[in-house]
Amino acid sequence: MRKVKIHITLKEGVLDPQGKAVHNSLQSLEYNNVQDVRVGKYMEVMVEDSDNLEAEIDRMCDQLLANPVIENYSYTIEEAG
Amino acid sequence: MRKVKIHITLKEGVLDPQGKAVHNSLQSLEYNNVQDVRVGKYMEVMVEDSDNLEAEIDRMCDQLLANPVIENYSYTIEEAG
Amino acid sequence: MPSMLEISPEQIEEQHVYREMGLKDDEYASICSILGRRPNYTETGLFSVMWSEHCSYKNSKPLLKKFPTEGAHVLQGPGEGAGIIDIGDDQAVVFKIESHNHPSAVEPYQGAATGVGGILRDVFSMGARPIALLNSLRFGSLQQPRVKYLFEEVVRGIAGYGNCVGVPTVGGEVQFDDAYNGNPLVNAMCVGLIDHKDIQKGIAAGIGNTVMYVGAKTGRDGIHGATFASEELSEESEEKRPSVQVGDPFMEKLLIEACLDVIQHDALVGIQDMGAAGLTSSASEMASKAGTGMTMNLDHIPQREENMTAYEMMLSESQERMLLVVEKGREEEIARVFRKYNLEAVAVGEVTGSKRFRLEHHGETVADVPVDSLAEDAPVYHQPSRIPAYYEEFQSMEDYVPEITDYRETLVNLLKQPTIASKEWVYDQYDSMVQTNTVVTPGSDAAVLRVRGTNKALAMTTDCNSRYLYVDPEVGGKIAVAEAARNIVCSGGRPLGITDGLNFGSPENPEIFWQMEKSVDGMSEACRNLETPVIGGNVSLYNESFGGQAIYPTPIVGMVGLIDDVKHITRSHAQHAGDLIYVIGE
Amino acid sequence: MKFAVIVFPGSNCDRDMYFAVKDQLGAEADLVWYKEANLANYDGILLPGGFSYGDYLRSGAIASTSDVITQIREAAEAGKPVLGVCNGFQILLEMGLLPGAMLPNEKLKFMCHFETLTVENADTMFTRQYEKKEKIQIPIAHGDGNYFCDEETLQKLQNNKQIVFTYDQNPNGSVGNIAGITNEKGNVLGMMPHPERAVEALLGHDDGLRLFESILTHWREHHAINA
Ligand SMILES: Nc1ncnc2c1ncn2[C@@H]1O[C@H](COP(=O)(O)OP(=O)(O)O)[C@@H](O)[C@H]1O
Repeated sequence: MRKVKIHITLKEGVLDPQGKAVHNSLQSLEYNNVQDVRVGKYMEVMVEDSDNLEAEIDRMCDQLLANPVIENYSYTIEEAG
Repeated sequence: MRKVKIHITLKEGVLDPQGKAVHNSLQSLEYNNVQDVRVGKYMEVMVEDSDNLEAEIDRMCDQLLANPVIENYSYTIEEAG
Repeated sequence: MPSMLEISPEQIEEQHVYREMGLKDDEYASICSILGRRPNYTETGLFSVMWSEHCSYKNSKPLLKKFPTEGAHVLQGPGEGAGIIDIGDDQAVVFKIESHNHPSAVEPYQGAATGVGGILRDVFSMGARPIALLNSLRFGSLQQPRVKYLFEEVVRGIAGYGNCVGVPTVGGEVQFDDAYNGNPLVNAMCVGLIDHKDIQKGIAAGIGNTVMYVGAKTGRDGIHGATFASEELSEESEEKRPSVQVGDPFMEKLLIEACLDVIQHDALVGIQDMGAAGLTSSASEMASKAGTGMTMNLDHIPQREENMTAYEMMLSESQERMLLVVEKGREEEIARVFRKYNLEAVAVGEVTGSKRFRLEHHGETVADVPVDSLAEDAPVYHQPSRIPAYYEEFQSMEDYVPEITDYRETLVNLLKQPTIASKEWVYDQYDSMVQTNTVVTPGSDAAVLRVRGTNKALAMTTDCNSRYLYVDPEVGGKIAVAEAARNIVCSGGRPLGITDGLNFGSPENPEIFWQMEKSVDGMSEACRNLETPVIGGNVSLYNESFGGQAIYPTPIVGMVGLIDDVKHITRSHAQHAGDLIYVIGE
Repeated sequence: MKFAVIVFPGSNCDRDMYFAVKDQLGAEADLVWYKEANLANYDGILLPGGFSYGDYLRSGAIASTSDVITQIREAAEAGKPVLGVCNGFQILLEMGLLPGAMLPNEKLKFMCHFETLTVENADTMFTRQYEKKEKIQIPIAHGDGNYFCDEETLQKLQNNKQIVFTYDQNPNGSVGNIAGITNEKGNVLGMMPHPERAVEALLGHDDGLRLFESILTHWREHHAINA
């Protein structure tokens, strides 16, 4: 079994209303040294190992998990206990 | 400047309807070796360095970024370019 | 056997374990005498939830008896998931209100969201299509950051759930007062529409019939929610946080459509949602109402987590689950209806003639108790009542007439009060128009929805000015009902009946119990005079914050009225420049 | 003319769309469950609003991978009118029939109220009953209606007159105040506001009805010519 940790982030240049809202909230809580916040998604996918696991994960991300118009993705594959 | 990468995940045992929906969808796309999907949040916070940065990040997470009732958080601090 | 890991019946007695579950010493003693032995851990759990205030109304039953509940048009009074009133043409309106105060105080988004989910299930389990949601909210002072957070998240939670399931949220009220600083109130009301022939009952009739489970899997969430709801909020409830449940409105939407399909199926005998006290209350109530018994095999319960014990499964309050009783041999027909919606209905038990509630797990009998003892035999308490000192003091005061020098300034100051100011910030977040029946959207006295295919419309509102009730609960109770009725009449409708959400402090405090008594007296009298019977409601007690300070008495009135012709619909906004203004009444 | 209203798990404006077409427009319509769809016999495809798959992951994302999508694509290629409203628009974006993507509303709140729209292009099969630059009242009800596309795409949309509706007071942060766009061919329209909620004066406004009437008139003419 493998644990795939997938990070999905907004592309540069895409406005991030959530990040902006979090940033504003942090400022009003007086965390004044915060310069920027970007919010993305994090997924943990448990998957049985296979020969071409990476290709498969790429396909999942392209097909469903990320929207290429606005998002980038990256992942790491770990051994799962 | 530091880049703090924060992962926010649902506590164990807490229902993850989103993860379930994604899992079902992957199954109907015939990714049959997927066993489980959990969806969380990922944030990148750019912050000026300070003496007690970790304590500050902890406070941010407890106070705003994570919901301690149902979520756990973890983070790493990196040098930002 | 799994119960080996559990505390033994002897230990439960010696170490008073039952007290942690919310049972009192004499309650425990009476369970022992009902069973003729000591209850095991699972059985103690069953009694503790079924005998909690939330499920048994043990403190409020004597008061609820005072409400007028009958009327020519009442098809279903209190007792089922929701009450039903005839509106002609073989149609009826189904409605009920329910509180989710304590969960919302701990986790406001999910607390409010699951409150909406629960009241929806009460209504569609009767066979009705939910057509509208309303909510009645009380918060402390918005100056406090925690209160502001609670307020924002509660509204977001209501919106998040209601918008997703596609039931319009068309009205409600929000009041802010320091009395709610530590204990907000979140009451949600649902209105449904039904054809007479589709009315369902939550009964487990027909010995040998099959009990089926459908919806979300059972997890460890919300264990002991019902007793939690019947306790004062304390520092400890922070510890009980994991008992908060997460809602899945998407699952609920599928359940609504599937259940509305399945009620058309003649193999369906009974249907009920799993609300507070989950499997325990739905199963035992269905059997008790039908005069039957039930055996369930817990191995078949769909489980979200591993190694769940019988106790955990029976007390779990996982959301979006329904229990069905189905004619024996026709399970597959029912399962097929659900499969269309990607839902699985599984057989988990059988209706028996024994009048016993029996649970099996891993080949062992883990509980075996008389079913009526759970659903019917909870003790009833007649709490002592005492006139509060503050009340006597108020009564002896002279009437206060404010002196107004600058009307403009006074008006502006009044409009600045959060309680009086526009609630657009709230209701703009609600989809108030989905289902395309909403004629009068939030912002008027009552919301109005046309009944598609007829000339009729329904008006609905929630009201309760709890400051009046604090000052004089009897008069305040009358005012709450009368205000609701005025809102209905002003919108062009004839009041049909009410559902009530009784929110009070601890009934064990004689002064609070007095508030309860008097409020109910006042409401009953108004209901009798206005011919608006009480067809259902909810009781939420122990609404007190850390310091033991009780909330104002807050019995929320949810009223529905019938508008015979859409031509009679009246909005409260000024319509045209040049129109005349009249004042009617004293 | 016969319409198919596609119902996904979690769609919730499907019946509203159905009633609008059937009762107010007076055309034929069926509610078509996504698993049982055979779209060959329909002349127009309507993707209703709601929360398909709970809006989990991204609004419209999961629905855009379901089997029926192939048939919707075929219908669009065949030149049939395809209208996606709200969640339907989000699905059209996710499946790539329309360019761009949806982000959460700028203020991160769900919003539900009437908006004033300007009809930017009255020459489409969806808008021919409106005047160019006409102001119409149509309600919005969404949390993710903040339309995003890059500069280049925006230019293209403008040059091809694919921007059909704009908001007079941008409620959600959409680029170019965009409320609705078509594909290049002009037979696929996605819009966040709900025309099916504005087809009866009793419920506030009936400006939305002419959108459905436009589709019907177009179809009738087209079929008269072919016949
Ligand atoms: N929580 C709420 N949910 C939905 N609508 C609300 C809510 N609170 C207030 N409203 C709407 O705002 C309008 C004004 O409410 P309120 O200020 O309580 O006035 P009133 O005293 O006339 O009831 C009403 O139409 C009501 O339905």
